[in-house]
Amino acid sequence: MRKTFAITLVLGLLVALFSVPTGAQDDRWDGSDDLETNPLACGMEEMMEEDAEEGDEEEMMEPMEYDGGSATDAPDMAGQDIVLVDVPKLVGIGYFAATTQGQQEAAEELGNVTVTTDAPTEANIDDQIQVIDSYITQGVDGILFAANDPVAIAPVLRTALESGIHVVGYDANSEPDAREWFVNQAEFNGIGKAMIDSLVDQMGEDASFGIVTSTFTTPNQARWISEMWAYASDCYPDLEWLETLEAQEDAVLSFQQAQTLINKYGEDLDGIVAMTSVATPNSADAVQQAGLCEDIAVVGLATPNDMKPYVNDGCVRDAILWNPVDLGYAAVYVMRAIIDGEFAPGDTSVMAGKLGELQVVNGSEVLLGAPFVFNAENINDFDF
Amino acid sequence: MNEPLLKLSGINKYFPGVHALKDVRFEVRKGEVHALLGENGAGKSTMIKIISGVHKPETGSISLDGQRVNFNNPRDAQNIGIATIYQELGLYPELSVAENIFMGHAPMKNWGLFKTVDWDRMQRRAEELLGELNIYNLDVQANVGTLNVGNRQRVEIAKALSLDAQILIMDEPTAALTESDVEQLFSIVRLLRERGVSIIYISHRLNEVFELADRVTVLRDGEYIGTQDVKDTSESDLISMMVGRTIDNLFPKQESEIGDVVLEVRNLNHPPLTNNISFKVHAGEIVGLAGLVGSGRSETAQVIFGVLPAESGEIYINNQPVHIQHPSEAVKHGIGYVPEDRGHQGLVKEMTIRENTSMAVLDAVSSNTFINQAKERILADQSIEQLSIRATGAEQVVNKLSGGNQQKVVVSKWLASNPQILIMDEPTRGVDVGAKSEIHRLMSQLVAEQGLAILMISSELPEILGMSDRILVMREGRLVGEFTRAEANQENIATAMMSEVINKRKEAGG
Amino acid sequence: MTTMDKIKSTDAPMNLAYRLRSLLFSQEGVLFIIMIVSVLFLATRTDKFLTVSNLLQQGRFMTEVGLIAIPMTYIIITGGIDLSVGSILGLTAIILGWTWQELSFPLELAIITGIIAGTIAGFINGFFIVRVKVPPLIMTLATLALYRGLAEGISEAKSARGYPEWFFQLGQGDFLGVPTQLWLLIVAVIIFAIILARTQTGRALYAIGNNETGARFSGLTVDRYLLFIYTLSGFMSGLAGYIFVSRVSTTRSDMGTGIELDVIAAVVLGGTSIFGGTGSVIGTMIGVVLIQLLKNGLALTGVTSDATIIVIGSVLIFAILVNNFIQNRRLGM
Amino acid sequence: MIAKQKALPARPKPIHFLGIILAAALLSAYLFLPFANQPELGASTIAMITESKKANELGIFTNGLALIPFASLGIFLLGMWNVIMPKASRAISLMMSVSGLLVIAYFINFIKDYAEEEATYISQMGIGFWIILIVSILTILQILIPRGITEARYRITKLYGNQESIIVFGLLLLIFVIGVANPRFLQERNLSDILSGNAYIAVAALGMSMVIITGNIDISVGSLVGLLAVISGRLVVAGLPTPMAWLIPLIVGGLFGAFIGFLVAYLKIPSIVVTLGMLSIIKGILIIWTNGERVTGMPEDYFLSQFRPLGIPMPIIIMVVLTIIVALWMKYSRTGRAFYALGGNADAARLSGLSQKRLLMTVFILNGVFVGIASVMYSTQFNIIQATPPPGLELSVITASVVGGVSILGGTGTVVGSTLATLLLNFIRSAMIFINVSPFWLKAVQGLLILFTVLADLIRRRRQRL
Repeated sequence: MRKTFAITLVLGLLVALFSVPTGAQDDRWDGSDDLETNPLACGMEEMMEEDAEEGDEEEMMEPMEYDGGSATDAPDMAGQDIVLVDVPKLVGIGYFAATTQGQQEAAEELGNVTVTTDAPTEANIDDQIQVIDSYITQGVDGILFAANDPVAIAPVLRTALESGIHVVGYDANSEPDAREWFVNQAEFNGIGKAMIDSLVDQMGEDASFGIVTSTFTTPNQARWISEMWAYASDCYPDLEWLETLEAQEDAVLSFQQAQTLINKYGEDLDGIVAMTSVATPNSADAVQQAGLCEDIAVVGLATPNDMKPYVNDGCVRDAILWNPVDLGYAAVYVMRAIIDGEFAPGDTSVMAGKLGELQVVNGSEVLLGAPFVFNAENINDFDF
Repeated sequence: MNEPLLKLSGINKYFPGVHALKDVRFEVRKGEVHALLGENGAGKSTMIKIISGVHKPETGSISLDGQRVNFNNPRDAQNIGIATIYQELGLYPELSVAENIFMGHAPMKNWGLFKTVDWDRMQRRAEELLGELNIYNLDVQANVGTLNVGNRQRVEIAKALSLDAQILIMDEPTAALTESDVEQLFSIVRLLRERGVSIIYISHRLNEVFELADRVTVLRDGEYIGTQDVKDTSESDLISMMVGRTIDNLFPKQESEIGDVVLEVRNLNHPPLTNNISFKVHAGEIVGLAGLVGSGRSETAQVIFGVLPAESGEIYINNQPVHIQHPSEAVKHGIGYVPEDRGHQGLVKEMTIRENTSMAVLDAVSSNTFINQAKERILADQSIEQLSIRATGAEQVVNKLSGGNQQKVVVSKWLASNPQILIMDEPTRGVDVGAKSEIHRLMSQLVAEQGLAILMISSELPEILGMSDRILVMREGRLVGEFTRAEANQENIATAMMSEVINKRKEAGG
Repeated sequence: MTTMDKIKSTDAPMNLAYRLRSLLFSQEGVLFIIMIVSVLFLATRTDKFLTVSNLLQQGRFMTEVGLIAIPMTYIIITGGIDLSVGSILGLTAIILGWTWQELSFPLELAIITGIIAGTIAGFINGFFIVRVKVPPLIMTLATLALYRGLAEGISEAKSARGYPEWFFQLGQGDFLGVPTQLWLLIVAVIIFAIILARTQTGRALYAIGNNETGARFSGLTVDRYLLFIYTLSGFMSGLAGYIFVSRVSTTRSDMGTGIELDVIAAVVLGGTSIFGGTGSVIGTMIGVVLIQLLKNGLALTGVTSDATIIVIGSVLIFAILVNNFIQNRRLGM
Repeated sequence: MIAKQKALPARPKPIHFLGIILAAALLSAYLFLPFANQPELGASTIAMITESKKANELGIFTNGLALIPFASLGIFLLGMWNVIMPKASRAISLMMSVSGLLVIAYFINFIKDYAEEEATYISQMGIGFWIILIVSILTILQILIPRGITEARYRITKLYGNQESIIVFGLLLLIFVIGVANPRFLQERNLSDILSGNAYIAVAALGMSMVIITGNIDISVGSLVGLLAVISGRLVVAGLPTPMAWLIPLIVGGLFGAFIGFLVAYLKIPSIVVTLGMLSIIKGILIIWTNGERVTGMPEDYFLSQFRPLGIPMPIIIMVVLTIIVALWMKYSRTGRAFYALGGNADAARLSGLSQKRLLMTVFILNGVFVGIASVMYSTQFNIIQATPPPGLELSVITASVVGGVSILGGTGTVVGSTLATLLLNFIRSAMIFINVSPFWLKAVQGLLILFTVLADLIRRRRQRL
């Protein structure tokens, strides 16, 4: 009896160690999901702006049909005070604290809007659904959301639309027809290009790099990575994709995963691409603590304040601005515009307070702008 | 002369719904062995708990050496030298002997700033203490979990000494011991007495009282009945004091005609403690299975009952070969097993009498898996009535019953499954005299009137001799002897049980 | 015999008043009162709360937890625990989606495969716990990681979407005006409540929880019962997984993360002793409902989720406290 | 039951101390001797390790490395001798022999590479450093800690004495296998990164082990770490002197512990229920209070976890020191032993006059304090303190304790085990990446390995029961 256990134990261990699918390179993960990628034209990031424009023009040449939904017989609240609820993925993390901040700013400027933020305490699709549901029951004029899962959240959002509640998404999209508009920081392909460009510019076209992402299942990161892949394979086929590691939205894990990449690939590692505003500073921290600032470039999305220590001491050259505050800000303005009837399907742009006029792309997405890259020169202009 | 060392007077103690002790008094002199007798539920345990500071009496006074003391917790009692060895052993199986002895008062090494447990001294002291009890071969670093019952008890006694107790309370110390262990225990007790330690000794075995005690106090139903010098009292006196009536005969064996073989086992094997055992049990006979604890008696029983399925050998019931892999199958074949460890194996103490009595016969009391509570109640009431179980009713939780009555519940559970063969492992351990004779009477009735076959395992030779038609003796997992009722007697059985073993056990301290 | 008289005098009269009182002061009774009180309180704060549609909707949301809580009650009654339910739920969901999309099984078959997989997962827990005698907490702690890992491995982070309409009937549809899955829950509760309260299985479970050896020595097939409940737990988690997928119309490998804590909380709140031996399905259900209604009701009265979890946590501790107190009192009298 | 042979006296034999002395001497020599033939550098290994990558030239470490095989040969022989003379712990012997072999293997490995002029030799010296460190610590612990000394029977009758040695064995095995598969895994930097990165889990596991030993459990650890970390951060940002910011979380942690202890000890609520409630209560408080705002702008001297005295990362030092202290305390203090008593047999504990209430209070308060320490180690490792509880921390802490051989039923286990288990689990996590396990399957493999460790422990217990 005991012998058999012992044997099974040993065997099992061997199985565990050797028979599991190994070789991260082999099935390198490119955020593959069924969706299409459309990489932008090649080029360095000084042309970034133009490229982005170009991208938009393309959109305009064959403008896509409005594919969002619409709130059925919503009460006309034009100009009146409205109550909005904002349901991000979860509460209690810095990122959505920032979006909330932006929404409050917008609400103050507009004066006739009140926004309350409420969301589950874990990034859990089911809890988010329940929160939204209870607000539908409670009755609000509009719902702002950042979806934990584009599909899972759709049914409840449709219910909202049916019961005459306006729905606008930001940061993380849902199925288009389940909401009216989606406020997008920057287009996926834009981000993908910016990342790769920055990396190539620092480490050359044959650089080899690893990726620290949140989880394989988070749609945004997945899309960006696949766009990166698409763009890179068009423009810089020599880039070597080493490995992609999950780090949730967790600082410690991001740090450790970055360390693991550094230690595992040693000199062979030229860059770390961080897909979340948590991963970027912590990867930078890891590189700095390992004293490899010269040898490893950290590229990623980040908020300026987090990056200041690393950018200012030159360990990180630049990062792509991720501006949750403006994101939240814009979302509220878009919602207001919808309700005031100033922004309807078919429009190609919308006014968003201090952000000026925002373009509409991909049918029903409001674009915050082209990806903005900040570096030692301009980082200190920001404070969030 | 000889002032009482410990003096209790006017003690009253109430528990919810019970007046456990009624104005009880009790005296212990220095250096005497004072036996405390009474049926289960008479209040002995409560009294001990009061003396050892576990309970506080509602009224009454305790005085030691003349001045009044009162205990808020066991620690207080220990501090003034009252140590207790509880019935259910209070040891830590995962810790070493030395640690068990000194738990709570380990010798400390003082480093000025802080104190640390001084393991070396602790182990040396432990060895010394055991030495004082003439125990030289007990590894003080062994886990208590690895020791046998006798040794565990010695550890308990050493623990008591380590508190240099002047009063030592022993609650049924021999309940779980084998004859040879009992001998050693007695010598230890006498040793202590000579050192001037007073011992309060509780036991159901009257012969022990006469062998050991100087004086005896009897309680009944929480009342003080009397105290006597052992030399001017007799067994029957004590019994009548305890029971309130006279018990004619402790072993009411009725003659019953022996039927044909119901259970037969052939070279049953389950090493280490069951090695090709073969025997027959006939309808209408009580077969006594004698042997030291650890000689494989219970193991054999459990092999037959399917708790430890046999590795080889055959079992025949009514000359039909049967294959028993699990107790449930044994039950189907009409075997019942009254295990030795009542609380742990025999009963589900948190459940009611009703639920316990029906546990082995759920099929009988239920119509296609739905339990019919009415049937259950009837069954329970019958057994309560038949075995005269003292309880508030079928819905009483077994916990609340006295040892004897709990044992009756176990028996009733198996009678309910109306078996052909009933295996009774230590049927009267920790059961008071009254209940004891009742259980014995029941056994012989079952045999005589219903032609039941009983295989009785017991460590009490008198019981074996008194009740059995035939006696089997086991030693170290083998069957070493068989005696008819006629030829059996104390000596030949004891020798069969222990020859050779004695020496080995001596050196093993087991 | 005076002692006996004393005891007899306290003998329980089997009259109505007594039954009523014992019902009122039973674990479930106390909990039920707590629930009624909080419901009434919430109802006074918002008229949106105590409406049929809202309550039915909550029923829809609590079905998964409810289903898993039933076997969990059984398990905890036997003194065990199953932490892997959440992972099993995820695993089932993934296998359902994967077999359907990658292996292009017919959807019906995929559903069955998924649930079977869940059942097997539960069986594995049971097998190791019964045969190898791994303590349940440790075993399921390990499989908690293992099954989640399998889910991630199999899914390779892809999520299966775009199911046909009929598939959503169970999760999003209604039957006789009541959410479909709620029927399922109700039926399950009735069946399993009866099994626990009235059948030999139920009796055996309590016996095992109070004294496993005793049960074994009484000829109860302890191992079989244990194996059964852990397998059942796997099956129910699988079923819940299917319902969940059908409700949210997609599969993700992180589905059901942390649900084990909600379930255990509900069971414990329902008056099942974490040490085993006591408890009931009804109590558990009251626990599930109470938590769900608190979540929803508080949200409707404008309390945000972060405050809600504080309330729920406190209620859990408080309810157990009150019950301890009352039960002790009852034993006292 | 039948006669059992006389067990051995347990006082450590000189031979054991020889083990320590050798190991210690080895360690110090290895660390502090300047290398003769590098006059221009003349620096000690420590200095080298702390030097930047550039300075780690081949030559320096060949010497450093040269020490390893001799030493380990010595340890190995000693180990074998112990095995032959059944007077000493088989566990120690086994460990010594294995590690001895290991290092020799690496020496050969090194010579090979040296010939082929490839790879940086920091990795090879790294493994030597760490193995010797581990061996030395363990040799000492094995002799001082309960399992090592009180249970003579373990030593002579069992092949592997206890869960600790199983884990050490597994640890070394893992290092060996992975190291062969991918030597980079063995760089001093990688190993120290793994150790220091997870030290805070080990520290939290210390408290947890004590709680479990008393037969209780605490699943609110994660939330509490999150809360205390933020408290600490905010305090120092608010301008409190750094030491205070390090100290106060300990106190607050203790208070929370006291509260839990009170509910468990005096109001008799099962600890799992209490902590299940506290889990969400604390989390709620944290979110409402911080609303997710991260804490930034701590002063330079705040980052305790980033200090590297003697080139050894602070978290590792804290972890090792605390483990030793707690292990000794659990063994040599009355309270420590009482915990075992309480977990082993609560009734007996009460009857031998131990105050259950006080003990429970003590253990939960202690647990709170350790969570406090852990939270400081957690909050001082980056320039930013997240306002979220580290996800799944409570599970990894409990897993560590349980895998470390602490019986979930209470009464047995040592904190050394829990610390080792933490290391093992995290080594596994990182190792899987190094041998290119597909990222999707990481969790599955981890789960599998956890299961096996647990089973190993179980089989061991089976053996001992016979």
